[in-house]
Amino acid sequence: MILMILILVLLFGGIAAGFSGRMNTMLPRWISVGAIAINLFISLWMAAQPNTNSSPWLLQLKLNWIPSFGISFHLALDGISLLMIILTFFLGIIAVAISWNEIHFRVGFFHFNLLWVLAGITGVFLTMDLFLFYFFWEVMLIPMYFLIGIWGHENRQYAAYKFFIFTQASGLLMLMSIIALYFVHGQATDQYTFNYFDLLGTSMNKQTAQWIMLGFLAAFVVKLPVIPFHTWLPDAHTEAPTAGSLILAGLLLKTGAYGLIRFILPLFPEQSAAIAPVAMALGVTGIVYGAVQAYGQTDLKRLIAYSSVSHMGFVMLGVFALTEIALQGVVMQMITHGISTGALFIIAGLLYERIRTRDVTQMGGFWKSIPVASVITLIFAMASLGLPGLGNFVAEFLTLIGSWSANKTMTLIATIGIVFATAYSLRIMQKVFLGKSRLEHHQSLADLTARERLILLPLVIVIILLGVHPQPAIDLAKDGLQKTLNREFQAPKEPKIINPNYQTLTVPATEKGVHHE
Amino acid sequence: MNITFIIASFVAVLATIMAITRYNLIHALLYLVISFLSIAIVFFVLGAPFVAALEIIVYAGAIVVLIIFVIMMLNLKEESVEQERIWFSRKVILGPSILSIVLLGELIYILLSHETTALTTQAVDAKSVGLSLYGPYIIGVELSGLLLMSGVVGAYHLGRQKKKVQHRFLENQTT
Amino acid sequence: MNAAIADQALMLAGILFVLGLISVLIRRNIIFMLISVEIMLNAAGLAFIAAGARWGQPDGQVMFVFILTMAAAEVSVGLALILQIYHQLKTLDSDAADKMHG
Amino acid sequence: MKDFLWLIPTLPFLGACILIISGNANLPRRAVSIVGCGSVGAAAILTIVIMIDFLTTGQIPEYTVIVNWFSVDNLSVPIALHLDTLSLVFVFVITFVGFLIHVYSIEFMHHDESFARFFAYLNLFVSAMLMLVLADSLILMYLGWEGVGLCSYLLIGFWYEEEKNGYAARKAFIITRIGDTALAVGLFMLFAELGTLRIQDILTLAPQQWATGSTTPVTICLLLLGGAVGKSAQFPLQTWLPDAMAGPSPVSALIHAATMVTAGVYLIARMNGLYVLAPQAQLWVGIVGAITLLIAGCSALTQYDLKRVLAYSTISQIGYMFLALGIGAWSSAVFHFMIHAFFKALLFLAAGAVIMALHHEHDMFKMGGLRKQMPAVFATFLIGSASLAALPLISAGFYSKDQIIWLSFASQQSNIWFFLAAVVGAFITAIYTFRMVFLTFYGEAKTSVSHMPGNLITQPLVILAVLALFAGFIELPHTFGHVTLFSDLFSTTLPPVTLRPNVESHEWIIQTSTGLLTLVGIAMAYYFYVIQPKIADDIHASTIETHRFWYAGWRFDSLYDAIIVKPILFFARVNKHDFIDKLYSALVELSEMMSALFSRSQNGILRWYIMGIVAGAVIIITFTLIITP
Repeated sequence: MILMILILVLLFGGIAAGFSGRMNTMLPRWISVGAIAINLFISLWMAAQPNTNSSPWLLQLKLNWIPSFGISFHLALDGISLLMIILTFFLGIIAVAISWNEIHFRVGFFHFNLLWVLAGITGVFLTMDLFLFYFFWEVMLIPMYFLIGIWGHENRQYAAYKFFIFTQASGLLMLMSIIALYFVHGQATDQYTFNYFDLLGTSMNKQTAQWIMLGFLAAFVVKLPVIPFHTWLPDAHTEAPTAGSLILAGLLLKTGAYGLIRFILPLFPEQSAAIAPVAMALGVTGIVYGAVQAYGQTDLKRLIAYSSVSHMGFVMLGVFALTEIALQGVVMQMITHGISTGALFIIAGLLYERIRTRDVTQMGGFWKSIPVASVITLIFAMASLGLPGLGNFVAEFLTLIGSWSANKTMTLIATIGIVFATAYSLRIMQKVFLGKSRLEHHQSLADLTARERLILLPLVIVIILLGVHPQPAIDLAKDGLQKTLNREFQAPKEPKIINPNYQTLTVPATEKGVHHE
Repeated sequence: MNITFIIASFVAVLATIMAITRYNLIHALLYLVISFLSIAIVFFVLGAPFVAALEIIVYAGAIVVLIIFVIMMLNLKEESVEQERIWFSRKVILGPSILSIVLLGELIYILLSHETTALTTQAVDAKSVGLSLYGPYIIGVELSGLLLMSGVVGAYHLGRQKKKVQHRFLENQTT
Repeated sequence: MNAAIADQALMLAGILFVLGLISVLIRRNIIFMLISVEIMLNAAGLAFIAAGARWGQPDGQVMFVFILTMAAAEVSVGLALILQIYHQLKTLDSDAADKMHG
Repeated sequence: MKDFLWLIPTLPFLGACILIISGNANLPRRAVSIVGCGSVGAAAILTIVIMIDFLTTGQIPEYTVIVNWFSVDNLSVPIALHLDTLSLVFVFVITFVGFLIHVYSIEFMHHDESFARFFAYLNLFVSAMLMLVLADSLILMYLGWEGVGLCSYLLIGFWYEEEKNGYAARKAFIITRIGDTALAVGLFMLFAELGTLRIQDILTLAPQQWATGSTTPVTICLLLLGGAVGKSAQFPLQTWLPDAMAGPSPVSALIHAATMVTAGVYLIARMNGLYVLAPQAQLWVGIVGAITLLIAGCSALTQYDLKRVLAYSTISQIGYMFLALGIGAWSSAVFHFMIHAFFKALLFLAAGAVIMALHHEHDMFKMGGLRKQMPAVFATFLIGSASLAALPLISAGFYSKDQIIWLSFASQQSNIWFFLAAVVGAFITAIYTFRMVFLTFYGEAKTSVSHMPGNLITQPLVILAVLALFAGFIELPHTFGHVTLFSDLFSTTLPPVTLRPNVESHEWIIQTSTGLLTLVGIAMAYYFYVIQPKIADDIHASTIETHRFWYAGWRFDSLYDAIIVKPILFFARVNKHDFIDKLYSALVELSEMMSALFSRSQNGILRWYIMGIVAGAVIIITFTLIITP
């Protein structure tokens, strides 16, 4: 039930925020903060509970939705999902906070969209029914379209459109695959269901499995994004408002990575092993290409966007390395990239608020005027280039060391890619903060306000914490990843109270077509 | 072969060609009347006297007269004939004619490629037509009535001179 | 009377139809186009009569009656439209009525 | 005492944290100095206490596990420290020299408005460097390794308002990062092969796993060498160090002379067990050292900038250390590292004092005659130079470098080329060192002295000068005293050098001849730059091309620029709008074109539509006819 509450709080919070926007512009903000904070609190509380049972599934909820088609409202939570939703709510609060002064018009609708995107993302991370998964996949897409299209920068229409078409087209391919899988499974076992656990281990011939997997893969690699499907990302990131960029980089991309781990690997183990060399090559190309592209950009947000492409290459590399260490690296990368890149976007947004430009050639020498912002940027630039002691190092190091045994050449190139990461990260520092001050005499640059410090400080703390003590996150994800790799993914046993502290609600399936576990 | 049929056919084709090549509308209509009349003869030869009569009354009579009335209402002048002459250029004729003649060729090829068994054409009198019309085709007759009705209403509605000719969306642009 | 006439009548119908078609295609005057449509309808009717005569059945003539009805209705509505077009565009040029171009 | 080991890197780190967090609070300079120097000083005292403890009891803390960093699957990385004599020497140098440099900086940076920032970075550096040398696992060492890289970046670009400083800093970071890539790949391989990254485990497992000279250890060693080469500014990644002189002088002294750049030496010495298994890789270490010491020495001969001469000499001296490592003279390398840290820090600090006194004038040809104006600085600088040039018998540098030269002749693993390189290098060193001394301190004064160094500057100089003179006596050659206090330290940690048979008798010949060579070099420098400056000019004029070539550091910068940097930058600039996006744009344009094409068919002309119908009819009928004959 708790899982349902997480989503409902966001959905109803969104509606409330949307309506309250007519009365007052502050009300939606507080409602949003409140809604997300409740969720963050709940999810942190869940993380604090010890996992006493042997299954990696901490919680689950299953309600019938459309039983005649085997569609159920099935949510389940394991360590990976838990990490992801904590990240979601954490970045969610920050997204609301960063929009506090940035969004001036249609505030209610903005927060409605924001909360619904978060609800969609939460749903994607929790759902164990493929139909429901597709449903949430779409739920997070459309509000995002509005976020970019309405509150974005000058070229927002184009970017929103591009984002929508890329993700929608690939999403439809996934829908096709989901339905194909549904029928293939149905024909094989005479049990038509969208339930993830039932669909695991569906027997099908190689050719079919290959095509179905490609459909899933399409949606995930576009979302991730993997080269050559990345071109929506620089535009969308650049044109989106700061909160939009933050959620895009921090969360939306992660749904792609999550999909790879949760769906591609367990559903199609042989096929993913077969496609691994190609996938890794794409990932590595992305690492190098994204980094080189990042170096060539003059638009600060575009630069950071390309760095995302580069970082997500590690995800691709790590997932298809198919080793536990690499997968742990991927999970870490999902979290740390969300934080570090999100923070860089926030800083770009703050700079934009002050000097009304994102062009780095018009910046320079800001260190003197805004030392606090500079130090924080330095920390995140260092995180971005993988400095040990910050979270990204752990992620990249694990990914690489785990991938080494899988494919040496790819890992080697990926490691060289880090040198390029160094180049573009330092370029940010060089162009924006070092050198002679390019401010005009009459211009002045205010350092971070208390609110902004309050936003960035948690990010700094978390990224350092993840760098020096990542073990809790690793332990949380461990069970799920091991099961994924060993192909012993099983549904949580039910109906059983999994954790004495909270009950799992299960509606017994009575109608025909709903599968009994 | 029936001489009457052949002559009537020739007249029909010739009259039709003349009708479609005239610049003056009235001339064209007159040729059209000739065409209809000769087709009526063909009907007669084919053993359908009732239909031949209908052809003369409705086509040659009613429809052509209707068109003539409209032409009179429009009050066309000499220059419209000039206009027709200008529009009627060889360049315009060529493409559609070739295409249509290809179509004709195909039709005739289809007709000729089927061996027909010798079956005499029989005269069908008006009575059997009437029995069919009010027997199995009664629905068709009623629908025809409906069609004529809607034709009348439509003609009235469309032909009425409205005070305002512009669509309501366009009003703002002119006023 | 023999079978050959029915075949030739069908051929005649074809020729007349194509002549009407050519006329529709080459004339720009809407009234001419309407006349041509009449020729084509008439040709179709002729085909029905020929077929009816060929088999000695009344159905062909029934169809002709229907076509006739349709032609009458069509002409009346068509002429009304022509009047409107002439009032709106001050010309009978069908090419002038190209507001629906893409 | 081992329970306090963890305090050694932690204290400077805490100092850095305090200074960073209070960055905005504008702490008074006195407080900053106390925090900055105090933390390093405390670490130095702790080190000395541990050292005394060790020297008296002979016991050394093995390692202390502090916390678990992360562990996944079979990869487990604790944050653990390991102290043995090798790291002890490094820790001593880092904390002790570091402390002296901190003290020096109080006065040197006194007028800088970012006083606190400077000390924060410096403390952070010391902490990271200590982590590097104390780390028990290679990953933790990598943490320190990158940490010092970061601090180096920050400190080179300390005066960030000068744009070129930022670029120099970035260059340093990126080039060392290239080396680090090799190191990282080495770590991956080690982990994949041995399943552990604990240094001690590796050193015990490796000989069991691999035969001497097999491919795997050779590859790994070459990769580690790559890392070392980047960090220690060796051929072919040496180009960043001369530019790194953009940082303040204490930074050059601490990071780019005494400690960080010798991290490569530490790495190789630390992994000695692996290199023993990979003689081919070890040979390459020597080759890299030999090449570097020669090309850097030649470049040093031609520089105008006082600090750049020192930078090239640093590269060259580290080349000696690599050479020593390459021939298996492990303890000699470490010995030379220590002595080098003393005299090179001294030289940089003294150079800093000179530069500060002359309004940030770096050009030696605009100095001169400072001998009388700044006697204290002159005296210490002279001592440092003597040590650098290995002035026989009285300087510490003589004993350390002489040992390397002798072993390059005598060692089993050496060859004649190494020996020649070492000897020629020594000769060149003598010339450029004293060229520098004579140009700076002799002749007429060309720039007036504006600021006399105070006590906080001179006292560290004097202490270092004393060390640069006398520290050599703890290790004396067979022919002269035969003291082996230093190499005895490493009896358990580093393998001994194996000599070729029947070479002991040649030792004194080689020592005497290299000593003489050094003296000749000094004499030549005196002749060229003091007695007959015209001759120097003539030589300069006649060899202008070579001069330029050496001056530009053998044009490695231009080479890398042309073959690596330029193409990548070109690609990045040209492809700013991402050609892949063009593919999608092309798709969009194609659909738009099709749309335009089809909408043109929708032209509103009635006859055209009828024509379409007819054409369609013709086509369909034709097809039907063709299909059903």
